[in-house]
Amino acid sequence: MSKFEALTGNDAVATAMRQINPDVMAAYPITPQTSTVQKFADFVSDGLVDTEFVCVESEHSAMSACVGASAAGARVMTATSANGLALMWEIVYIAASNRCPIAMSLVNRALSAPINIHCDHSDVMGMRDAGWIIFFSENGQEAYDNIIQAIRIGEHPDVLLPVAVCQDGFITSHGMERVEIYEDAEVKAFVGTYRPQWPLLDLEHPKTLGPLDFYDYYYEHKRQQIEAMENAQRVILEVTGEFNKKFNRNYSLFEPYRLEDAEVAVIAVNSTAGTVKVVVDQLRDEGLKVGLLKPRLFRPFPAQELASALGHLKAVVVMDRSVSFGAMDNAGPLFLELVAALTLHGVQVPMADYVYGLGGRDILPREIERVYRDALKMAETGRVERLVTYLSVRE
Amino acid sequence: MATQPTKLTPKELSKRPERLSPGHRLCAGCGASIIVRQMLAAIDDPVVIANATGCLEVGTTIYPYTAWRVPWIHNAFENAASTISGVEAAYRSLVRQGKIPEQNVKFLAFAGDGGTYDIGIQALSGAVERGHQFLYVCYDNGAYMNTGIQRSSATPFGAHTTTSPAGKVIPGKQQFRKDLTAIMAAHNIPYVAQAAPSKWKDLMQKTRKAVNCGGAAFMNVLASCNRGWRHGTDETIELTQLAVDACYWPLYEVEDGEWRLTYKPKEKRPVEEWLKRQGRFRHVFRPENRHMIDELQAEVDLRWERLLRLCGEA
Amino acid sequence: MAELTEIRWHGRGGQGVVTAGKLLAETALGSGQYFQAFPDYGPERMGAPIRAFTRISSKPITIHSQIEEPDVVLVLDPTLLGIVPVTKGLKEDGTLLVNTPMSPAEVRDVTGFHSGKVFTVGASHIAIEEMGREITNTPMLGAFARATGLFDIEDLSEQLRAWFGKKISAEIVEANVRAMRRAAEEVQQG
Amino acid sequence: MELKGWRDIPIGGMILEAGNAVEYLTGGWRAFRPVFGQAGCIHCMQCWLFCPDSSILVDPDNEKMVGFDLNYCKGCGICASICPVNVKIIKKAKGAGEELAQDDPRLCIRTVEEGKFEE
Repeated sequence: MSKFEALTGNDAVATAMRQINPDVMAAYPITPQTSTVQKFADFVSDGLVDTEFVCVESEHSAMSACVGASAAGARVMTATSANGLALMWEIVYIAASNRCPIAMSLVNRALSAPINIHCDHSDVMGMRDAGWIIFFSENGQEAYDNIIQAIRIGEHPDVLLPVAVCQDGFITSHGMERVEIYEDAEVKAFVGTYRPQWPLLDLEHPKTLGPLDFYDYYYEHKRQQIEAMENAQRVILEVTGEFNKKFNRNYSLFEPYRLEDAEVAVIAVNSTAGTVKVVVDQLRDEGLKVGLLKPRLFRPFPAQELASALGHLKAVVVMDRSVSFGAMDNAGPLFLELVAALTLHGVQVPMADYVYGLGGRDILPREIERVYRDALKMAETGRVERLVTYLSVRE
Repeated sequence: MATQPTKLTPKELSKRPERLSPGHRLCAGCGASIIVRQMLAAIDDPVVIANATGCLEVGTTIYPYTAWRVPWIHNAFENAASTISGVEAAYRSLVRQGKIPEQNVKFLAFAGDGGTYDIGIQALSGAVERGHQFLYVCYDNGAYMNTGIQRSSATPFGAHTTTSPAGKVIPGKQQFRKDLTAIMAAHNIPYVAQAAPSKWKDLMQKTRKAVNCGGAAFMNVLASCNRGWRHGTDETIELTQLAVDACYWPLYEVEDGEWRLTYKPKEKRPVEEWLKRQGRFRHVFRPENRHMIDELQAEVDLRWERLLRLCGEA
Repeated sequence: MAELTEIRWHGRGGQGVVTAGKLLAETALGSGQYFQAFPDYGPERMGAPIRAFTRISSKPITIHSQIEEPDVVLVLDPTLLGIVPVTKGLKEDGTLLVNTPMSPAEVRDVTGFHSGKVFTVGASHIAIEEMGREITNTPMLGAFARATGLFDIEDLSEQLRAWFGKKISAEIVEANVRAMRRAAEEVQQG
Repeated sequence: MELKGWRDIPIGGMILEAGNAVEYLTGGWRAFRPVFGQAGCIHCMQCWLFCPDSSILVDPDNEKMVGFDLNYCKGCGICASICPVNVKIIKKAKGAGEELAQDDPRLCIRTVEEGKFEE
């Protein structure tokens, strides 16, 4: 029987980590993910997990130790944020191309400079092409559910890729909410035991991992990575389906909210999607046909499915919590990817981007309401007055 | 009955299977591969090895070939220590959970001086401070040889490298070599040693102590590089020993904090004899630079005297 | 029970403001309600004025933004009245609860909040008497329960015992419970 | 080794055949070659200890040094320089040595597997 607990997003993830009971956890503290690692350290020192906890001297070494442990044949987890992820940069790519199914809790925080400890998505957006599977989570419950599924997804033989589960720094990582925690035995049964196919510690069959590739083989190894990413979506839907059945959830590639009969929709990820739902309900009460699409899976990017879910709309507005500096119109990455996805899948609809909440600036219901009113006008006129709007920035 | 360790004689050692196969692409006369062969020959137990990016890694694992006949992993340039600490942590966890049997595996990391003195020192310090049971070996050839002989903090004073060239105004490297072995001894780990392949028995005995010390161990081993030092491919061992006899590269160990000299040259050679044999020091023999030889000799003597005191020999 | 109650706490770093929010959340959980408890994180140094937020509702809460117009404002440290605009955004018919020896009327003058309800309680005084230390978060919870009627004192008492049970000695737990119940009695409305 | 497609190689850049570098013959690098006066050899195995390329052939049963593996020997000459026998019985000679291999009994070319010595 599962039970409800009052947990912060970090504690929910730490609880999942305890239930998963990985063989190795190598991590370095950084706000706002730190309380996950602190909580897990309690589990370790109280003997509640079998995990070998490697308290490294930097995030670069955190991911390095994770790659070593995973290659050795262990199930490995870690957690980080913002600059910590940036310091791991070199090894994040190596983890993916070494096909190490490391599960990482990525508590989103603004990248420096200036240094800022609050939430935005510049960190995850910066590594989106590194070869990791990436999930977004609206709240602690979703982060808990996603990281449990991440283990099965990453370790699937057709995938064997590392997985990052995102949630918003402070807003949900430090926000205490009601979280349904499943029974330890149920989670343990769901994740099963890790059976590495080519563990480094297999002394009978010594392996070399991390050779020097010249231009005769590097491309082939990269092509294998592409194949894994292509298999991932199918595997994700399988594992998600199994999870939904076992734990009575309703996850998919994304969550449509009052979208079917909507004329206009906002696309937003993580905690802001929750605030958007409140505004959708209010505007629906006023008789306005508005909806939300909340992406869950970001890499691999389900372009086809997103396009078909948005095909019927008269206007689409994307809310980006980061900026692709120098990209088209200095828009946000989520917008740029969705424009491509929709256009290439034959969905011709006016689209605009609203960049918001950089460095943790709060996004209020009334600001989202304005976004919807703009969208409704776009639907009416069929014209986009301004492609990119920087919400609440003081001129 | 625990099997007896292989006797440390060339005859007995030559009967053991080679763990580093021929066919690797290290330069002819490379000191690093001699060190690896000797050290691995000294270890009877199974080994799992991590390498930093560098000559050894590049020369031995050009895809699809690998010269390693033991489990081997390379991750990146500055994280051999943190990578092997991850492998060791996995081993510890999996054995403790009964998922794999205990097989008395010895974990080693091999890295060059660039990968150890400079870019990898943080990961090294972290891993030994955490007390992982592994031996970190720095094959010190005194520069970033793989990428074309750039200066590292291990490069000797006065040496020419491509980033500390012997110019008219600045004749070669201006700093003395960083004494990394002493820094590692200051970590108060069970075993630290400085060794050289020319004294192969000393190197092998130290290797055995290191892998059986029950904690983190560090060994700094002089690896002559004929390309970077500019000497003949056949002079590797001779010049390595000359560096030892000139006390530029003293052989000693620090066991549980106890400093012990393991070799004292019968006749201490002037460092000039060692410099004379290497093209990278040709410019210090010009009249206007000769003072550099004296400066280097003074520093070598200072450090040698200090070492003698530390080892209770002065 | 109002569908959604939004609460803002004012205090100083180290006074247990965040813990108070979490205690309230646990109590809401106990009574089958939905809740959110989140701090307004800045560098929370000892003594620095900080805020924390709590939302309590009978229905799931999905909103994730700061609380601009709280229904209830609690001020754990009376010295903040002059420094921090504690009633900013407080709803017209909102409730202000302050730990202070002053009377509600005096608090209205100081804060300029002349509508809604104002409650005062000598939480510091009660805390020192009952617990020997000026820990005001648990007494304020008692006063809050009484002032808003949102929670039953018994539930809160059980929750305190459950929350502190493992962490501190039974004697101190009971002192907290006593202080909370006294504050519930002594809170004044004006 | 002819180049394989991406479906026919292990994922993650792994190499599963330990020590397959033996397929890559570095003997071609030689500019010099070791010349060995077998009769004078005292079989001290110093050359085995100091060879960077594991190219000293050893007969483990009879504890004898029996020649050089010219498939891999890069002709560095270390064995010649460290050979302790006063009359250097290993000399560093010009030329890679293949043209002399057939007729000079002192030169032994053997392929070596796992350090075992085969006739």
